Amino acid sequence: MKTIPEIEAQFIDDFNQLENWEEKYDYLIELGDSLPEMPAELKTADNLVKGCQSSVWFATRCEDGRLFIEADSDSLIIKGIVAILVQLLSGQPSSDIAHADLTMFETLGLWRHLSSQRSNGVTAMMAHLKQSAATCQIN
Amino acid sequence: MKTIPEIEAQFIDDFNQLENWEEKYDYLIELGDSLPEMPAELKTADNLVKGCQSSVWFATRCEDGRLFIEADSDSLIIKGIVAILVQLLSGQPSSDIAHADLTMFETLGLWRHLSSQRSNGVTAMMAHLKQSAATCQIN
Amino acid sequence: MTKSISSARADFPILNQLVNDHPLVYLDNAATAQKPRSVIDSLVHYYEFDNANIHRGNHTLAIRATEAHEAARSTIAGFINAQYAHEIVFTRGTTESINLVAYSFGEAFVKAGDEIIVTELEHHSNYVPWFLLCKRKGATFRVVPFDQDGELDLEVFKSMLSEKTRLVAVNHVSNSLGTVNPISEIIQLAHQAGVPVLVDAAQSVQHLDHDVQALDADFYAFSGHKIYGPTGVGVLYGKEKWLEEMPPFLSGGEMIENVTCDKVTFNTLPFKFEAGTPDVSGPIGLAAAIDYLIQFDPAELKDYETDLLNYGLELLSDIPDLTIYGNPKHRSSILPFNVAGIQHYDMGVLLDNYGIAVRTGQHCTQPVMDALGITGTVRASLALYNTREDIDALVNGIKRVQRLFRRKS
Amino acid sequence: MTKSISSARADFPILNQLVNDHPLVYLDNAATAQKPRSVIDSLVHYYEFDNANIHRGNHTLAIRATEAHEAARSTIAGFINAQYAHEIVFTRGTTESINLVAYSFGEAFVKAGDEIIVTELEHHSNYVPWFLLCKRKGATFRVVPFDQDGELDLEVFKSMLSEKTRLVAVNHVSNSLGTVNPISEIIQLAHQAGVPVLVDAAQSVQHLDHDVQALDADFYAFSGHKIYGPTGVGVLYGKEKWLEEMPPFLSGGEMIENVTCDKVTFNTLPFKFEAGTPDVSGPIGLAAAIDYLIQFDPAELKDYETDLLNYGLELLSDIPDLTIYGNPKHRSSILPFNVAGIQHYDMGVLLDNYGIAVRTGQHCTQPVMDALGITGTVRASLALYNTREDIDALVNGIKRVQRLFRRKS
Ligand SMILES: Cc1ncc(COP(=O)(O)O)c(C=O)c1O
Ligand SMILES: Cc1ncc(COP(=O)(O)O)c(C=O)c1O
Repeated sequence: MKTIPEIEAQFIDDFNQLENWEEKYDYLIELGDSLPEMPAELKTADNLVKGCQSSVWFATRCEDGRLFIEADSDSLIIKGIVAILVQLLSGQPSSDIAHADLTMFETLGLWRHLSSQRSNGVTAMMAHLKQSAATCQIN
Repeated sequence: MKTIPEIEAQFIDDFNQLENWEEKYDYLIELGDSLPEMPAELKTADNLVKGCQSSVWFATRCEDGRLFIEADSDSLIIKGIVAILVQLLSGQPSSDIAHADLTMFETLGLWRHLSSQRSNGVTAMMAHLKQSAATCQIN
Repeated sequence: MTKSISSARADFPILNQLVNDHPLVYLDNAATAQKPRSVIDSLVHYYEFDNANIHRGNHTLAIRATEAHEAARSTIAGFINAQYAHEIVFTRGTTESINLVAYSFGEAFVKAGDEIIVTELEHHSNYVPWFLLCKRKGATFRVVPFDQDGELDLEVFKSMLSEKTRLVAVNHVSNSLGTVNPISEIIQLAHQAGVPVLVDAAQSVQHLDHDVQALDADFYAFSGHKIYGPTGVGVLYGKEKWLEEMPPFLSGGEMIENVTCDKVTFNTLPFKFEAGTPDVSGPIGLAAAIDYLIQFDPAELKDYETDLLNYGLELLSDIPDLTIYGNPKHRSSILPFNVAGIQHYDMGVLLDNYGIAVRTGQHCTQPVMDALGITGTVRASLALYNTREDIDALVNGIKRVQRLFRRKS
Repeated sequence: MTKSISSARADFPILNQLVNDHPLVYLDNAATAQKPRSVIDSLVHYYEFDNANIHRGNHTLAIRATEAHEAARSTIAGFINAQYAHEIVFTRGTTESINLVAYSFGEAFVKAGDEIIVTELEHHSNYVPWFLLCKRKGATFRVVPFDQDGELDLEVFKSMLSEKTRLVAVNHVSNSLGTVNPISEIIQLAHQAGVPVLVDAAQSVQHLDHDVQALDADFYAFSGHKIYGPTGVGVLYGKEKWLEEMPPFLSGGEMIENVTCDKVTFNTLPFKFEAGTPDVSGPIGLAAAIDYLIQFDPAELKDYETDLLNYGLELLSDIPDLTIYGNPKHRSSILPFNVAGIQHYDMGVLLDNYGIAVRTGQHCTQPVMDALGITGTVRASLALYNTREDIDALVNGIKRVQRLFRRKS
């Protein structure tokens, strides 16, 4: 399995090859489409991330110190972001997740929307996932 | 006895003859000096005018529909103003006092201080005197 | 000679810019309006020539600043036709105005068993303060529902009014649907029952009639920033008799008459409700905004804004898969919609890439969204500087976003 | 390279004017400070390019405005060395900051029989809210007296601290005497007794140390307009643990997480305490003021201001019949005095005729005036742009007023 920085580099590369913002959103929405469907029963209030303008759900499962993530959003754009987060983080050692900084989102050159304080949710989503990672120990 | 507008005209005239603001203040302070002394026992909380930065006392007496005024202030400038008010209004028919507008103070060209909303007290003093006038009937 | 509406746009410097390589199309006016040059200039002038702490100063700057600030109060009193300037209390905005009444009127007049009536169309700022007041006092919080057209149910309202009712709090225009509520009728009904009414005029004062005496409103609240004025200043109008009977809200400098070790007495209106150094420049900027606005002929302005709204409604309703929310008899300046298959957030983000600024989400009216059974809307909202070209740009933008999404499915 | 203090004066456009035919000598800085060009420009820039409603917008202007507003919060947090930016709550000023704590901390932690300690040196804004809180809750209001030098009596303070004490509210610098209170010692003593401390920093943050963590202040309040920023914006710093435990104060938009018919939940810090559309531009201007201020070397600035104050004290004490009030070990930027036979109001009005702006009266500290047995003072107060020439002008002005009055007697 690739490390978080390796996957990050790949995403940055991918996005850099896209010419204009329409193509970037296209790709993002494609990424969202490829996200495995999240079972409805996992879309609980507990799994809803606070601080996002759209509904975003994350369900996490800990297996021997690795965090596995299922996710969904009713916004296709946010679902694309969520898909990137899942590809990046799901199955990674929880300690790596705890230390990930994900400034990548700022360099994708796409969504100032996503890096700003509250409108976005990248910060909120990461906080949510890091909290899950913090309780996920190797046993 | 001269009417209020007549006395007003006289004051405007007097002040217009003064060359600079120092002279005007000089004259104002002189006017204050000439004010008959107010007995200490009249300087009660009730006679203290609210809304003035300096302490200003007015004691009024009603005689057959005419209002008689004694007054004092711890500020010599305000005492000058008070003296003008006493010369203008004391002994006048209360109905004339009720209708006096005293825009004169704006035209004296001296104290923007005195015509502005709160710092001054001309408004507050007039309101105080008009209230006394309102209860002063001919009997 | 009144000013022509077509000349307005050039007065707003911010509108003359590119956003994401497109000319800015600003359609988020219900959130906040832009400021004409004269408002910005009034702030600069204040800070370059007159700035001082007001009311108790004896020096020239303090007197100039006091005069400008109090002249602003008179301008605003004149604009809404208040009987006295001292019925105008300056606040930070509609929200603080309403909170002031909720606390102070609440302390004086609301007790356990009493009732407060609001509506399901309210902004959180005219909902939560009353909800919390009721909780604090053990009073009952009653909510007038709206129907599928987005109109309040006046029959329910009438049935709610009783001798237990202490206050009715209602907006003149709903910020999420644009419904113009029958505010005069509501006030009349309430007054017949002996109940005072607070009007949330945040979305109406800049577009509709705003004569508080004609309306006979007991309280009237609005925000400067939505009527072309600066941020951080708002107005609470209250009838003198209510303001006199209400205890102070915030305390400290300015609102004090006398302080001794064991007794505090309060200043007269409006200062009783204005504790601390006020935002001196805010009201000055707001008065400049009002001076700007009243250059236009009110009837002409209303016609222009109505025409623009109708143009928008017409064009939007021609777009396939687009739903417009509400169908009130009278609507003001607000276009709320969704496009099937495209979440409101996504629509907002993508329109922004074409330089088009709209708002998306719940618009601080969660009860409205819950009643409609949706998570939010796209909201385009109009101001006097908007044009048919802005609407055209919006419609084109929506169609392009639709094409983008269609490619994907 | 730090900025030279002698270059400051030219940065303040307002200072470059004639008042009553004399060059303006502005010595009313404790009431409000003037604004450098960069602060005025920051407001103009905001309104000409970025103005939008913040936090929930997805369009470019809303994002730019949100970033600027939140960057301002971080700047201010950095300036006072708060641990987290979300410990910074924006208010209208010191007065609202203190009222917020009095209501919200008061609701959560103060009950009948408890005690609140303030001092006799407080501004009404840090006195009346506590007095009224005590009245509302049936708590005891305790006042630490000051001695003839204008210093707080710490022995009395120690003896007042008990397990009944819920809060100590004290200013760092007295606005009427300029006394620099031993704030670290006061906080230490209070903390030893398990009591939190609110510091009223309205007169200190612009002149003295302002590291809230070094001070270990629980709450720290100040006004933007006194630190070269715009009117209408202030700061409440609170330690996270206190702010978390306190209920909201104002309610409405922005501070809400969730609203349903029968339940309301609140947003996280700092938004829980910031109901309604905030003054977006105010904090941006305040951050510009702080960016301006930190260009100077703090030690150099403090030396400059101390030197200027001492020069003023020296010259004033040479004037016959002039009394300077207080003689504290440390004094900051404030020169309070009276001249025998000339009422403070008269002195203020007459100095203004020479273009000299001072403040006169009680300075919202009636308990201080009562303790001194006077009706008020003349107060000259200094800022970084003042010079020895300003002091010379003041001294000359006083002497001319004396001559004017001497002619009369
Ligand atoms: C020591 C002190 N506390 C509080 C205040 C109140 O500040 P503001 O009027 O800006 O709310 C002032 C200023 O007037 C002050 O000097
Ligand atoms: C109808 C209505 N009421 C109240 C408010 C609150 O106004 P503010 O946020 O300016 O306090 C708004 C604006 O957001 C509104 O649209």
